[in-house]
Amino acid sequence: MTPNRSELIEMLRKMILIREFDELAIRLRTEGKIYGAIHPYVGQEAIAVGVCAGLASADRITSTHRGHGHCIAKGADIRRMMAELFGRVDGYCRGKGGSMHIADFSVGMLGANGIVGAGLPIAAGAALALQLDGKSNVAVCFFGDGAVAEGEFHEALNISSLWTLPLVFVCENNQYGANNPVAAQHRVTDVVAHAGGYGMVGQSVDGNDVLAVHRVAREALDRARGGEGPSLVECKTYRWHFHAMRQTPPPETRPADEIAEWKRRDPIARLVSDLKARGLLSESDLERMHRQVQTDLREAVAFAEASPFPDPKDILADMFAA
Amino acid sequence: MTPNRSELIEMLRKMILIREFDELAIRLRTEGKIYGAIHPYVGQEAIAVGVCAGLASADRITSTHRGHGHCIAKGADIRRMMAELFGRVDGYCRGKGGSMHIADFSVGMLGANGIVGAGLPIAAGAALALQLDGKSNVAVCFFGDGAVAEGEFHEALNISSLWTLPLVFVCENNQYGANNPVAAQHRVTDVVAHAGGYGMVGQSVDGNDVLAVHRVAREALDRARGGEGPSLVECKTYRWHFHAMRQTPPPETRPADEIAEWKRRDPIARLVSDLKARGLLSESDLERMHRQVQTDLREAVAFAEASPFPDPKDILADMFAA
Amino acid sequence: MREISFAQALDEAVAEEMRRDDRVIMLGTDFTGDPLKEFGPARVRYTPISESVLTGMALGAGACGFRPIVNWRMVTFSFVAMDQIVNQASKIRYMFGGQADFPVTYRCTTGGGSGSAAQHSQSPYSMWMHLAGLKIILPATPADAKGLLKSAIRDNNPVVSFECSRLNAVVGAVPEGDHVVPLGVARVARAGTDVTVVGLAYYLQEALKTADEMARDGISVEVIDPRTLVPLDVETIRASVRKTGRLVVVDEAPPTCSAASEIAALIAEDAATFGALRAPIQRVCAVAVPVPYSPPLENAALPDRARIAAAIRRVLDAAPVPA
Amino acid sequence: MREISFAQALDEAVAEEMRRDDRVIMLGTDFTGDPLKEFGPARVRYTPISESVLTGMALGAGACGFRPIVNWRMVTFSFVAMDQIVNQASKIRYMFGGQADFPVTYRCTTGGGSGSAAQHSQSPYSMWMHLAGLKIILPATPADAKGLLKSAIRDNNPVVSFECSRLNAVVGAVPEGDHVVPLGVARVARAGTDVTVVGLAYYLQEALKTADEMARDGISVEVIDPRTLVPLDVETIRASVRKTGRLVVVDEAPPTCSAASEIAALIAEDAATFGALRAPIQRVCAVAVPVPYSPPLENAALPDRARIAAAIRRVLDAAPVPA
Ligand SMILES: Cc1ncc(C[n+]2csc(CCOP(=O)(O)OP(=O)(O)O)c2C)c(N)n1
Ligand SMILES: Cc1ncc(C[n+]2csc(CCOP(=O)(O)OP(=O)(O)O)c2C)c(N)n1
Ligand SMILES: [Mg+2]
Ligand SMILES: [Mg+2]
Repeated sequence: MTPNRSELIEMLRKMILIREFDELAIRLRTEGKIYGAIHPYVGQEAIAVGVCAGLASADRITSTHRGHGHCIAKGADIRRMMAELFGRVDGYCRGKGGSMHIADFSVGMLGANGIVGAGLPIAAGAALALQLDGKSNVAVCFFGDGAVAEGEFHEALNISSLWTLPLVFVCENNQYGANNPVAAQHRVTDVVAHAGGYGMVGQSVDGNDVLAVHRVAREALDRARGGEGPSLVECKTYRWHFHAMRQTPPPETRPADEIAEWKRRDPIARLVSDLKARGLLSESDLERMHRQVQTDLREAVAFAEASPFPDPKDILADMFAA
Repeated sequence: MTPNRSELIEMLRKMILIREFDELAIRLRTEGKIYGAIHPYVGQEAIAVGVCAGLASADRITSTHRGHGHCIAKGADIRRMMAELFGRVDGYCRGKGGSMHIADFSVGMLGANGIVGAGLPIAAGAALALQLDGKSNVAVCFFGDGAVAEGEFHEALNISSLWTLPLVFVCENNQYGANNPVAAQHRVTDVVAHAGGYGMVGQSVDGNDVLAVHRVAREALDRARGGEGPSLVECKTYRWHFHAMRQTPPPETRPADEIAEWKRRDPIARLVSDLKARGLLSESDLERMHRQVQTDLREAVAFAEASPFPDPKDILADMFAA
Repeated sequence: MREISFAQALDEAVAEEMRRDDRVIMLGTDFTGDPLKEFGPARVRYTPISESVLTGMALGAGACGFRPIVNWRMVTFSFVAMDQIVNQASKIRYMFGGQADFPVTYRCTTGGGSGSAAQHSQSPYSMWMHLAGLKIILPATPADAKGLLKSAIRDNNPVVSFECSRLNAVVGAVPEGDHVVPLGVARVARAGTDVTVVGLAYYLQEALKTADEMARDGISVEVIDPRTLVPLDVETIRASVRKTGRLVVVDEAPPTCSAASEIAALIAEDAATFGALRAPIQRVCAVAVPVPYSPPLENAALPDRARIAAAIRRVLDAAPVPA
Repeated sequence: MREISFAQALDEAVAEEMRRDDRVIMLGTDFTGDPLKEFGPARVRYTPISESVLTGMALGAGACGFRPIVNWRMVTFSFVAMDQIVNQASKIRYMFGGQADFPVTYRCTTGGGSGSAAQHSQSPYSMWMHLAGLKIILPATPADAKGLLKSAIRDNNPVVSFECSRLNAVVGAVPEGDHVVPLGVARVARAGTDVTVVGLAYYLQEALKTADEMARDGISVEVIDPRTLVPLDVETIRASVRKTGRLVVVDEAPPTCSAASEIAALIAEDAATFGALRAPIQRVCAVAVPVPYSPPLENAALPDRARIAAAIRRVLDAAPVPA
C-alpha cells in the first residue's frame, strides 16, 4: 500500500511542521518562555512521520525525551503542545509535564518519557491490551540507540516476542546517546543484530528516507496486526542539533564533516525533490505549505500565551483518580 | 589442554561431593537443622565442576540462589559451608547469610545471590578489575535460563563485550525457571542465540558432559585470558529435584518421563563409565571415593554442630568496614 | 462467621474481582491456587522473570482499559522494577495532567521471621510511602486482606499491596460475599486508655497479644491498625493519642525513615496532639541491619513482645497514669 | 580563603582522590571537566546507558581491590539500578559476614527548582536512609562538597553522595589542599537560642537567609547542617533542641517518611530532648506531589523562606520565648 498524493503531501507537511516546531522551540527556550530542558527532533522527522503514517488513532505509541516529533506525527494539537511547553493550563498536562512529558491519550500518544528505555515496557503493556481487545490495533515504541543498553529494552523484546504481541519497536539510531557515539555504547553498532536472539524479524532502514521508513514500518505493522508478533525496525539517522539545551544551546562536540554529511541527507529535502520529480509537488505548493506551517506555529504560540498559568491552589488536582 | 588422570579424578570427586552435599542438605533441611530455603544443585554438577576446573584461585566467580555446587567446585571448605547452613559463627558468613548467600572471597567465590540475574553485573565488575590488573585472570558468571529474561543479563553482556572484559557467561539452562519451562520464558529457547547481538562468541554444550563443558569453558577462558573478551556458554542440563524447598520438598510438577530421560543422562554416571572405559578408574577407586565423601560430609556436619550460634550481642558486627 | 486464612482471603479477593470484571488480568511468575483453570491463559499470564517490564506493562495495559494485577511475589524482587514504580507509576497520572487513569494493583509479600536472610526478609513500605502518587495497603487480618485487596483492585490508581508472609497462615473471621474495606480508614483493634500502640501487619497481632498480657497488670492499651499506609488515617491515631497521651509504634522495618518515623512525626507536629503527649514517642522496630539468617540473630534483629512491653512500660514510667 | 563553586569543589575532590590513589576509577555516561585528559580511558570510563550494570560492577570491582566512583548523574536514573543498591550494595558486607570491603562511591544530583518536572526533580534520600548498610552524604556548602566527597571516596563502604543541583553555582570558601570532612559530624551553621532549624542541602542556605531576616525581629535561630545523613549526628541536633525547645526541619523532599520525619522522630523519642520540647515539631517540606513543571506550580510545591519563617513563627507562637 504505497501512499497516495494527499498522503504524501501530508507526510511532507508534518515533517516540515516538526522541524519548524522544534526550531521555534529552541528560540523560545533561549528566550526563557519554555522551562527545563528540550531535546530537538530536527533531522529525524522521517522516522516519526514515516511510521505514524501507518497508524490509526486507536493504535498507540510511546515516545522518549525527544518526543515533540512523535506527538505531532501521531496527531497531537500543536497549540496544546505549545501551551504545555509554556507551562499553561491549556497544555496537554495542564502545565504539569513540560517537554519531556507531553502526552495525548486521545490520539493514542501515551507519553514522552524522561527515562531512557522506560517507554518500552509501557508500549508492551499497551500491545497486550490491544491483543486482548482483538481488534487488530497495534502499539509502536520509539526509542534511541542509547536505550538499547538498558535492561528494559531486552525485557520488552523478550516478552513481546514470547507473547506475539502486536508491537513494533522503532529504534532511532541517531549515532549518539547524548555525547557518546554508538560505538562507545555497543560493540555491534547495528541494533537490529539483536532481533534474532528474540526470534523476531529485524529490519534496518535509512531513517532519513521517509518512504523507506514507511514501507518497512508498514510491513512490520502488518505483521503485528496479522498476529505475527513484534518486529525490530532500526532507522539510521542523525540529529542536527545538540542533545539537549537548557538556557543556551551547548557547544557542538561532533565532527563538523559528519554533521555536514548528514545534513546533505536532509529527509525533508529528499522527500521534496522526490515529490517534485514525480510531479506531485510544485514550488508554490511548497511555499504555501511553509507559510501555513508558520501561520499554524504563530497561532500555537498565541494560544499558549493566551492561556493562563495554573493556579497554585490547584497543586493537588489530578493526583488521584476518583 | 585435556585434563590428566588426577585432574579427572578430582573432577569426579567434586561432582560426587556436590551431589552428596545437596542430598544431605535436603535431609538436614527437612530435619530443621537448616533454615530458610535451599535450592539443590543435584543433576547439574558437571557444569560447576567442568568450568571451575579451568580456574585458578585468583580467578573470580559469581553464583546464584542454587550456589552450593559453585562453592564446592571453586574450592570452598564444606565444613564452613555446612556451618553457614546451620547458622553458626564458623560459617562463611558467621551465620548471617545462609544457603543463598554463601561466599568465600579467599578462593574467588564472590557469592551466591538471592536475586535472579544480580550476579552478572558483579562478575562484570570483577572482570573489569582483573582487566585493569592485567594479570590474565578471568571472571566467570553462572546464571540460569530464568535469569536471561532479566535486564541485567543484557546490560552485562553488552558492556562486557564492548569493553572486551575477561569474562565467561555460563548459562545453566536446566529447562525451567522455578516451575516455568524455558519455552514459557523465551521464544528462542537456545540462550546462545543472543551472543551474536553482542558480537560475542556463543557456544552451546551438553551440560551433563563434564568433559565437554570443560573443553568449551577452557576455550572461552583462553579467549578471555588472551584479551579476546567475553563468551556466552550455554550448558543444557536439568535439575533432578524441586526448584526450592523449605520445611518439606514440594510436589513435583514436571513430566515423569522427562525427569527419567534426564536422569538417564546422569553426569556423574557418565564420567564414571568414561573413566572406567579408559582404565582410569576402578570400582574400588570409586567406592573409596564415595566413602571419603561421606566421611568428609560427616566431618562437616560435626564441625557445624560443634560451632556455636552467634551471640545476639554481635548483631551489629560486620555492618561497616573501618 | 466462617474463618479462613490470610492467604485464602487474598486468593478469594482476586478470584472474586476477576469474576466481577473481565478487564482484571494478572501477571506474575507464579500464582497461588489454580487461577489458570477458572480464568484461562489470556487473563492469567505466567511471565518470564522480568519484573521491570511487567511493572511497566501494567501501566500501559491499564491506560488502555484493563485492570492488571502484577504479582511481584517478594517485595525483594520489585527493586529490579523500581524505576517503573518511582518514575512512572507514582508520577504518571499527575505528570500527564490527569489525562488517563492507571488502575493497577501491585502485590508483594514482606517481612522476616522465617530464616530467609537479608534479601528475602524486607518490609520497605516507607520507601513507597515517600513517593507521592501510590496508594498502599498493609492488611493485618484475613478480613482486611480480602476487603482491602478488593478495594485496591477496584481503585483507579496504582495501589501497592504489601502482604506480610508471617500472616499467611493466620486464620480469622471473614464475612461471606462481597466484603470490601475502604482505603484510608484505620481500625481501633482494641480500645484502651493508658497508651496507644500502632501495630503494623504481623506486629498488630503481637501488639494485641502484648496488650492482653499487660491488661493483667492493669495496664489499658489501645491498639490501632492503620490498615492502609496511603492514604493514612492519621486522625484516628491522633484522636487516640490525645486520649492516652502516649504512643508506641511497632513494625519490623528498620526504624530510619520508616512508617513508624512518619507516624511519630505526624503526632509530634500536630499542635493539639503534641499538647496531649505526656511521654516520648517510642518506635519498636527492627535493629538497623540487613536481617540476618541465623535464628538467634534474626530474633535479636526483629521486634518481639518483650520489646513492645518494655516500650509501653517506658512511656508509662515517663508519665505514670494517675491512680 | 579562596572561593570556588560547589560544582568545582566536587570536581576537585574527585581529581585529588584520583591522583592520591590510582585504584580510584570512575564510571558514568558523562563527567564534568575533562578527567579523561589527566587520568586516561582505563580509569575514566564512559559507559553505555546501563545504570544497573554499572552499580553492580562497582561492587565487583570494589571487592577486587579497586575504589570505583559511579556517577549516576540524576538520582532519577539510579532507580533503574535500585536492585543493586537495595539488595546488593546495602547488604553485601553484612550478609557475607564482613569477608570483604566494598569501597564504592555512588554520586548523583538531586532537587527541583529548575522547571524540570517530576522525574527530574527528586530528592529521595530517605529511601536510601531506610536501608541499613549505606553511608550517605548531603553537602550544603562548597567546602563540605569537597571535604565530604573526599571522605566518601576514602571510605571502605558504599557511600552515596547526594549533590543538590541548585547548589552547583553557589560559591564559597574552600581551604586549599587536602580538605577532608569526616562523616557523621553535623555543623552548627549559625548559633541561636530560640528555635533550632535543621536545613538540608539547598534549604540550609534558605534557612540561614531566613534566620538573618528573622534576627531583625529579634528572633534568634540556630541553624544546623547535618552534612551526612548516615551516620546522622543526632546528638548535635538533640543538644540544640534541648537548648531552644523548638525544632523546624526544612527539606525539599515530600514529607512522608522523609529525612525530616526521621529527625522529628529522633527528637520525639529521646526522653531528655522530648522533655525540653516546648512546641510541636514542624516539617517544612515539598507538597506531596510529583514536582510539577510550570513555575507557579513548582514554586507552590517546594518550600521557600516564607514557609520556613511561618513554621518558625508557629513554634514560637505555640510557646513564646519568655521576655
Ligand atoms: C535511565 C536514564 N539514564 C540516563 C538518562 C539521561 N539521558 C537522557 S537522554 C540520554 C541519551 C539517550 O540517547 P538515545 O537513547 O540514543 O536517544 P537520543 O537522545 O539520541 O534521541 C541520556 C543518557 C536518562 N534520561 N534515563
Ligand atoms: C529478581 C528476582 N525475581 C524472582 C525471584 C524468585 N526466584 C528465585 S529462583 C527463580 C527461578 C530462577 O530460574 P533460573 O534462573 O532458570 O535458575 P534455576 O532455579 O533454574 O537454577 C525465581 C523466579 C528472584 N529470586 N529474583
Ligand atoms: Mg541516540
Ligand atoms: Mg533454570
